[in-house]
Order: sequence, then structure tokens, then C-alpha cells
Amino acid sequence: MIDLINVTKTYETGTHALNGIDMHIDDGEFVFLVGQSGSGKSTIIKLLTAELKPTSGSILVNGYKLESIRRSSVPYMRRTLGVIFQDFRLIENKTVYENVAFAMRVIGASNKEIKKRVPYVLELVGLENKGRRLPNELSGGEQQRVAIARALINNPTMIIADEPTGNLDPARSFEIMLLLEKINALGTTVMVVTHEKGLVDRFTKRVVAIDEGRVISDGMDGYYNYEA
Amino acid sequence: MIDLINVTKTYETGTHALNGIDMHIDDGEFVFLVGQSGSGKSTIIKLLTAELKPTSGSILVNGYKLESIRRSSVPYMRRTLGVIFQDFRLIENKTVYENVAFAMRVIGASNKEIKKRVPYVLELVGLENKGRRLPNELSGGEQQRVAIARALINNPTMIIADEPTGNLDPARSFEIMLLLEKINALGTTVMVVTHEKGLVDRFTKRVVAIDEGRVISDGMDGYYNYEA
Amino acid sequence: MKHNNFGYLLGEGFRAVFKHGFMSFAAICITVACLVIINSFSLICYNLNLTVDDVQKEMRIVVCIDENYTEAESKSVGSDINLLDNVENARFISREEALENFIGDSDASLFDGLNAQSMRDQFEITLVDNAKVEETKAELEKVVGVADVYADIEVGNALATIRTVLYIASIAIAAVLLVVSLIIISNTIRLAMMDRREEIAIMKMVGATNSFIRFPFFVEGFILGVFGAVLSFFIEWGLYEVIRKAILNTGLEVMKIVPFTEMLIPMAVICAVAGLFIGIFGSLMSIRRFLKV
Amino acid sequence: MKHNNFGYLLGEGFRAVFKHGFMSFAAICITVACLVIINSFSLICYNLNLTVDDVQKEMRIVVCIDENYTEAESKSVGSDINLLDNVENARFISREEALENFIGDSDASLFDGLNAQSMRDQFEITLVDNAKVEETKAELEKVVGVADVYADIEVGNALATIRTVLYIASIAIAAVLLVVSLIIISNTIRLAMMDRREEIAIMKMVGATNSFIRFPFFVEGFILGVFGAVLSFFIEWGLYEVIRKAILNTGLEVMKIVPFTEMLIPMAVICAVAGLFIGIFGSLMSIRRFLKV
Ligand SMILES: Nc1ncnc2c1ncn2[C@@H]1O[C@H](COP(=O)(O)OP(=O)(O)OP(=O)(O)O)[C@@H](O)[C@H]1O
Ligand SMILES: Nc1ncnc2c1ncn2[C@@H]1O[C@H](COP(=O)(O)OP(=O)(O)OP(=O)(O)O)[C@@H](O)[C@H]1O
Ligand SMILES: [Mg+2]
Ligand SMILES: [Mg+2]
Repeated sequence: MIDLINVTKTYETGTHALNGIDMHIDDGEFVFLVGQSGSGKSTIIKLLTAELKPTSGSILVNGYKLESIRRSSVPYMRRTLGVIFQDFRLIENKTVYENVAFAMRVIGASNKEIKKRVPYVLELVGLENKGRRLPNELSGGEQQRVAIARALINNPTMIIADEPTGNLDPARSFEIMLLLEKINALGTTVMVVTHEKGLVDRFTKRVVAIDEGRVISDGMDGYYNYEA
Repeated sequence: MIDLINVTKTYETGTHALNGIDMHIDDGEFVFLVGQSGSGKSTIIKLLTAELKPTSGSILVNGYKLESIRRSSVPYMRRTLGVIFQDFRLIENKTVYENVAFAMRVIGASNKEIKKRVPYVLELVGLENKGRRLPNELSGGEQQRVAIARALINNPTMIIADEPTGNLDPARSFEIMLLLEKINALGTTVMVVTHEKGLVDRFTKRVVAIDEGRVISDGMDGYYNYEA
Repeated sequence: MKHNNFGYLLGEGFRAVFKHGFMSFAAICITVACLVIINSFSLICYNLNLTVDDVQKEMRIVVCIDENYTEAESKSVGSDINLLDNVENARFISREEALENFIGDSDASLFDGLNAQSMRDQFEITLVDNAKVEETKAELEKVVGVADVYADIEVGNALATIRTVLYIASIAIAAVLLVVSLIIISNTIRLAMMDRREEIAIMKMVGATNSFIRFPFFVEGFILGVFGAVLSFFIEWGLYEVIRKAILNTGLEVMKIVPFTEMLIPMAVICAVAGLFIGIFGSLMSIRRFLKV
Repeated sequence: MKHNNFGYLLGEGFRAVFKHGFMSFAAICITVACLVIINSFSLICYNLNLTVDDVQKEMRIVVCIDENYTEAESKSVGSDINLLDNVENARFISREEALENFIGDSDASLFDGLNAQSMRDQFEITLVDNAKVEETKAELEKVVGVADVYADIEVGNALATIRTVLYIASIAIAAVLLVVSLIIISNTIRLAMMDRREEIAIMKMVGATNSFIRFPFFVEGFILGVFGAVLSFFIEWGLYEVIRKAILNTGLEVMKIVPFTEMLIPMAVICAVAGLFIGIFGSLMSIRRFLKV
């Protein structure tokens, strides 16, 4: 569960990235977050992952109060989230398999558990044959799928994806969205940042639109109803 | 001018990324390169920039024969190209201004020339106020525009863009495409790799479709006529 | 850190040593070089110390008694001398004995003209504390009946000075080289961390605790330090014995040189402590600096 | 490299030194430490060499002539001695002079019984080549009329042995420490290059030539080496003078110690050469390894 109450974020450069965001996402919801480039979408995600602290306001993520969270609790908070980054963030000298297994090691999973779960998840994203590849031996879209696999691996309460289909062709993008929808149906909360009007329009989900650091529309009509 | 004659590329991992590509792009053309994720688009671009050598076949780029180019000529060949990478590739500890100016220094431009041209190009991509920012102080879309500015800065004979709008909202994407069209109208050859059907369909340009390392369609009808 | 992770993290640390092969090699080489130099100086100091002790143990003060004193009178002066604090023992040397000493191994015919009456009664004195030789000499000169006091303090003093200088130089060099080793190990770890900057950032984002992130780097530094220490111990051993034998072969008994085996345990302890210190602090230095950022 | 770039690239190199502050500082410290130790050994060797030369220059062989020879006869033996190859000069010492030498500063009354006839005529001989003392001694013994040959070769030999040992030790330590410095500078540059891995890749993609990429790193290594050399030169100067004065103050004239100013130019040259060598090769080592990949 996510709760943002009157959150603002001003960067050290003086940019007011967020100017009072109120947003509530219940467990099990599927939400698209849309908005122009520079409107503050990634900033919201960085706040949710405690990469950044809010300038003011309060943020609740899966029971952790992020505006006052202790440093030592941050890792445990992050384990409740599966994050897919805009720039993939794969470890370059580890294979695809290790990149995914790695997230399990971090939380102390046994080798047995790892050996069982990683191949399953790789198959889920269609990379069953690329486990031994290094990230830079993959196409952009394949890398994005590795990132998705890593986010799924620990069965997080919530998946947060920043442009998970930015580098995928329409068919693949649709597949990934179907995958996320399936995961959502199994009870995981999903929040997807995207620019792709086509995709958003094809799924009838809640859409939150952001502009200049404010929520300008929030509806269940399922349309990318924001036009620049 | 680009000429690919029966080009194949097999990676060390054994992947046959390209299986006999024939493609000719004349000076002044505007070409979309489309295809599924993993079909070999980025591989083509890496061959054109001499990042990779072809396994067989011959490649001609702006007068340089890439299958037999000498190491010491590669930098000069690259200066005839402006490349926009799928993952931006900005220098993280240099400001936006320096990232762009940098490409001019590399070719030995004087400080005077740099001071004149950089602000002009930054304005062209709508980043006139962000010159002093560092890349990670920018949104994903803004970073992509810095990459575009850098590609434009040296007035290359040819612009090659790998998913230049992957992280941009539809409005921004359209703007960028208009910008590339304008640059093309001034005589620069432009080649754009993209997944965005919507965009391709809005411009009536030559579209080359790739699948499994082969050209499967090449027409001037201007439609994203490839469906996975 | 959970049990499951321990083996994995240990392995990561080990692997890192090999992955940063050149750097690890360099770090170990430098550590070994520094430790060998440090150890060499310790050994030189130790042996020189033995020599100085020897020389000082043999130090004697010779007191000549007024030539007009009879042997009995001279001997009574001896009891006065024995009363002095720093005098351990005063051995009486009669004029005859003194003459024999004087002629020594020389050609006796050379000294045909000499007889015992040319000499004076003497006392050969050993001291409790050789360092106070100057004061004792002054006291001896005040004793009634004492004509001259000869103390051959120069060689002992010179050696003692050399020893002091060598001590200070050794400590200075050891300190400098320990810091050099610390820095090199720390830099190796720093390099390893920079090399994995992105990896660390990603680890953090997927919920790794700081100790999970640190452990492999710590293991890496530890291995480098320990490996350097062990190597340096054996290299020192070999080097020392080669040099010892070379010196013994020259036949010059300039100084005492104990075999290495006599110092096996203290040397091993020094190496181990230095290695652990360098390894642990070297890596901690970098790990702290890095994770703070 | 075009003219426009030169200033920019130089600036980049300089900036890098400061950007990698800790690492640069460490590299300079280690370089300074190594160079100071190397220089110290050179200086010790140099001074010891002077002392040994001095001692050997003063080396004399004393030849005693048969005691039955008259002074005239003895002198004729002198001309035979002068015929020997390795004899530079043979000074005649009459019995009277010999007695005076023998009594020396001692209390003359002690030797009342001695007269000149107890002594023998002597020759004090200086040699052309002191190293051949043993052979010359043997030849002298064969000359008719020569009774005894005394050559005090022990001190000279001992010093010469110490000098040889010190030479070898110094060269070994200098070599090791030079390599240590090379490695540390090379590692600093390596770190700098790793730090800019992505930057280098990007530079290449926008058409930078290899020399454009290399130059700033080269400048960085060069600065580190030169800076280390200059610092070590002045530190050595200070250190040397402090120690020299300390030794002079003890009054012990154990060995000759020339003032640093007498060696200013050779020391400056050594530092400069070492600094340039370390800086240039240190950076080249890394740059090559890195750009090949
Ligand atoms: N360095 C590499 N080593 C081995 N295989 C590689 C390497 N780079 C790409 N491949 C493989 O080659 C094929 C083509 O990859 P390429 O990056 O050209 O695809 P793409 O068309 O750009 O895909 P995307 O739209 O996802 O970016 C893929 O199967 C990929 O896994
Ligand atoms: N680290 C930072 N320091 C300073 N300003 C920043 C930083 N990160 C982002 N910004 C600024 O904050 C604003 C919002 O950025 P953000 O990354 O949240 O946008 P976004 O909605 O994710 O855009 P995009 O769709 O292009 O990724 C932008 O104006 C950006 O320049
Ligand atoms: Mg963003
Ligand atoms: Mg691609």
C-alpha cells in the first residue's frame, strides 16, 4: 500500500520537481502513471524506493514511513518492492542468470531455492535460453526483460516499473503488459510509468496523470487522457 | 551514403544476429529501421559505427570501407556520423553543456566555435536552461535530448538514432521527429531505429523492416507495416 | 548476514582477488616488499643488539695505581675501589702481569730493556651498568692512590650510537612502509569498489544490507594482507639464511648472526600481526570512505 | 592533436590529479617515501665510500729490517723495496724515530728502560693499488734484509666488505622501491581510467583519436611523478642536514659526512630522472593495458 500526502520535492539545483502530490494506491491495484517528460514521474518512484527523501509531506510504503525511516531499515523496505528501472541497471559482468539470482542472494535465499525459482522467472519473461549471456550480449528489449525478471524474483508485494516497455516493439510491449496484468491478478500491486498512449488505452486501468509535479487527473476510465 | 552488401554478423556466443543484409541509403534520405526486439537493429548500427566488424559482407559508410578500415581511420570515419544511442551514453560528471561541447573538442574545435554553437544546439532540443545540470539531474527524456544535441553538434553528414524517442512522451517524440525531419531537409541523411508504430505512420518516409537478421520489407509507403 | 550468504560472499571475495589479478598481484608484491624490508631491519637491529651487548659485556676499565705504592698498598686501594656503587668487580693486576700483558704476542726480544719495574700496579674493573662509565671514571679518579684511569669506551659508544641510529631509522622506515602497505591494500579495495560501483548501487536498490555489500571487499583485503604476510615470512627466511651464510663464509666475524630458526616464532608473529593489520585496516579504510558516499 | 586541444587536455590532466585527490595524495606519498629511502641509501653509500677511500688512502705497510743491519745497510734494502711494482713510496724510519712513534703520547716514564737500540729500522710503505696488499706483502717478505712485514689490512677490509654489502643492499632496495613507485603510479592512472571507462567509450564513439584520450592520463601520471620527485628532493635535503648535524654534534667522527649542498646537482638529477621515469612509465604501463582492451 502506498500513501503520498502533500509530498513536495525540490532538488538541490532548485528545481521544484513535485509540488504537493496526494496519491493513494491500495494493495492489489494496477495503476498507470503518465505525464510529460520532466513532469516528475521518476522523482515519485525515487521517493517510493527511498533513493531520495521528500522535501516535505509524508510517504507510506508497505508500512514504512519513508520521511523518517532509519537507514538500517531501508534494505528491508526495499525488499517489499520490485523495481524496474528506466535504464535497466543490470550488472554488466554477471550473466543474466546471476543478475536475477543475485536479488535472491541479497535476501539470503538458499542455493536450492535459487535454482528452482530463477529458471521459472526467466521463462516467464521469455529469456529461458539466454541465462548464460552477459547483459551487453543482449538486445535492448532483452535487457529490459532481465530487469523485469529481477523485479519479479522475490515475489514482492508491489512492482514499480519506470517505462518497462520503452525499448520494446509493440508486440513485446503488449506481452509485458499482459504479464504485469497477470502478476497483478495474483495479488501483487503494480504501478507502471509509461508514455505509450497505445498501451494505456488498451488496458482499462486506473490512470494517474502528472504535470509539473502535480496530479492533474486520476481516473478509472483507463485512458491516456493527458495531452501535452 | 551507406551501402551494406550481404552483411552477416555472428556473435561469439554463436547468435546469428544478421543473416545477409543488403541495404543502400543515399545521401539525404530519411529512413526508419523497424523490427522486433532482438531482430538485429542495434547490431546494424554497431556495424555502421565500426564498434563491431562484420563476420562477412562489405559495408561502406561515407566513403570508408568498414570491413577493412584501419584502426587509426576509425575516429575520422566516426566524425562523419552523429549517433544517438539507445542508452544515451552521457558522461555523468560533466554538465549538459560540457557533454555537448565535448564532442566538439574531440574534433579540435576552438573555444570560440564551441561557445557559439553549443547554446544554439541546446536551444534546438529545448534544453537552453539546463546547460549547467549534470545528466542525473535530468529526467529520462531530457537526457535523451542531450544525446540528440551531441549527435547534431558537429554537423555530421549522417545522423543515426537508436530509439531516440524511447523515453519521451508522445508529444515530445513527435517534436523530436519533426526536428530530425528538419535536419534531414537541410541535407543530412537520417536513419532512425524505432518501435513506435504511431510515429512511423505519421511520417511518410522510407521504412526498412528487419526480422531475424534479414530485410523483410523495404518501401516508401511510410507505414510500420511489420506486425509481429 | 544469513548462513546461506556466508559461503557465497566468501567466494565473491576470493573471486575478486583473482578478477583484479594485476592489481592484487601488485598489492601483494608491494606488501611483501614492505614487510621484507621491515623484517630485514628488525633482524639487523636484533643481531646488532646482540653484538653491542657482547662488546659492552667485555668492556673493562683499567686503573693504574701510583707507581710509588707497594703491592700491599695498591691492594688496599682496591678495597676503596670496590666500595664504589657501579663497580662490580676489581681484579688486581701485578706489575709482572701487566708487563706480560703489555708485551703480549709481540717479539719479546723487542722489549729487552723493559722490566716489571717499568710498569705500575693495575686494577681491571667490570661495571654494573656500562652506560654510567663516564661517571664511574670520574669517581675512580678521585680515589686516593689512583694515578690514571683508562676506559676504552669509544668502540662500545660508537656501536651504541650506531644501534640507536639504526633503531630510529628502522622504526621510521617500518612506519613509512607500513603506511605504504596500508595505502596500497586500501587502494586495491577502493579500485575493486569503484569497479563495482554500479553493482553496489544495484545491490542497494534490491535491498542488500550494508554488511552484505561490505563483506566480500573485506575478505578481499584480508586475503591480500595475509597472503602478503605469509609470502614475506618465507622470503625473509630464505634471504636471511643466504646472507647469513655468505657473511659466515667471508670469515669476518664482524657481528653475531643468529640462525633464523631461533627467531621463527617472533618473526612469524610479526608477519602475522602486520599482515592482519594491513589487510583489515587497509580494507576498512576504503570500505568506510566508499559506503559513506 | 590540434593546438586547440592542448590546453584543454593539459587542464583535464591537472584536474584529474585533484579529482582523484585521495588516490593522488597516496601515490605522491608512496613515491616520496620510496624516493626518500632510495636517496638515503645513495647518500649513505656515497659517504661510506668517502670514508673507505680515506681509510684505504691512509693504509700503510710497515717493514722491519733485520736488527743486525746498520742504518746504511737498511737504506740499501729500501732501494730494493722501491723496485717492487706496487710500491709507491717507501719512507725510511730510523730506530730513534721508531722509538718515538712507539712511545707516542704515553707517559715517557713508563718506558724508562727502553732505548733506540731496542727498536729496529723500518720502512713505511704506501701502495699504488691497495687492493693488492696481500701479494705485495708476500713479495716484501722475500726481499733480503726484511725481518717482518706488518700490514694492518683488517679495518680497511672490513669497511670495504661493509661497503660492498651496503651497495648490493642499496641497489636491491632501490630496485624494489622503484618498482613499488611504478606500480602505485600505474595503479593510480589505472584507477583514473577505470573511473572514466564510460567516458573513454563515449569519447571513442564521437571520434576521439587514441592520443586525445591518452594525453590527460599521461599528464596525470607525469604530474604525480614529478611532484613526488620534487617533494622527495627537499624532504631528503632537510632530513639529511638534520641527521648530519646530529651526528656532528655527538662529536663522534666515525665517518665523513659531506654537506648536502655539495651534492645538490647529482641529487637533483637522480630525483628528476627517477620522478620522470616513474611518472612516464607508470602511466604508460596502465594506458597501454587499458586501451588495448
Ligand atoms: N554482444 C553480443 N553478444 C552476443 N549476442 C548479442 C550481442 N549483442 C546482441 N546479441 C544478440 O543478437 C541479437 C540481435 O540483437 P540486437 O541488439 O541487434 O537487437 P535489436 O534489434 O536492437 O533489439 P531491441 O529492439 O531489443 O534493441 C539478439 O538475439 C541478441 O541477443
Ligand atoms: N537529481 C536531480 N537533480 C536536479 N534536478 C532533477 C534531478 N532529477 C530530476 N530533476 C528535474 O526534475 C524534474 C522532474 O524529473 P523526473 O525525472 O521526475 O521526470 P520524469 O517525469 O521521469 O520525465 P521522463 O519521462 O523524461 O523520464 C525535471 O525537470 C528534471 O530536470
Ligand atoms: Mg523518468
Ligand atoms: Mg536495440
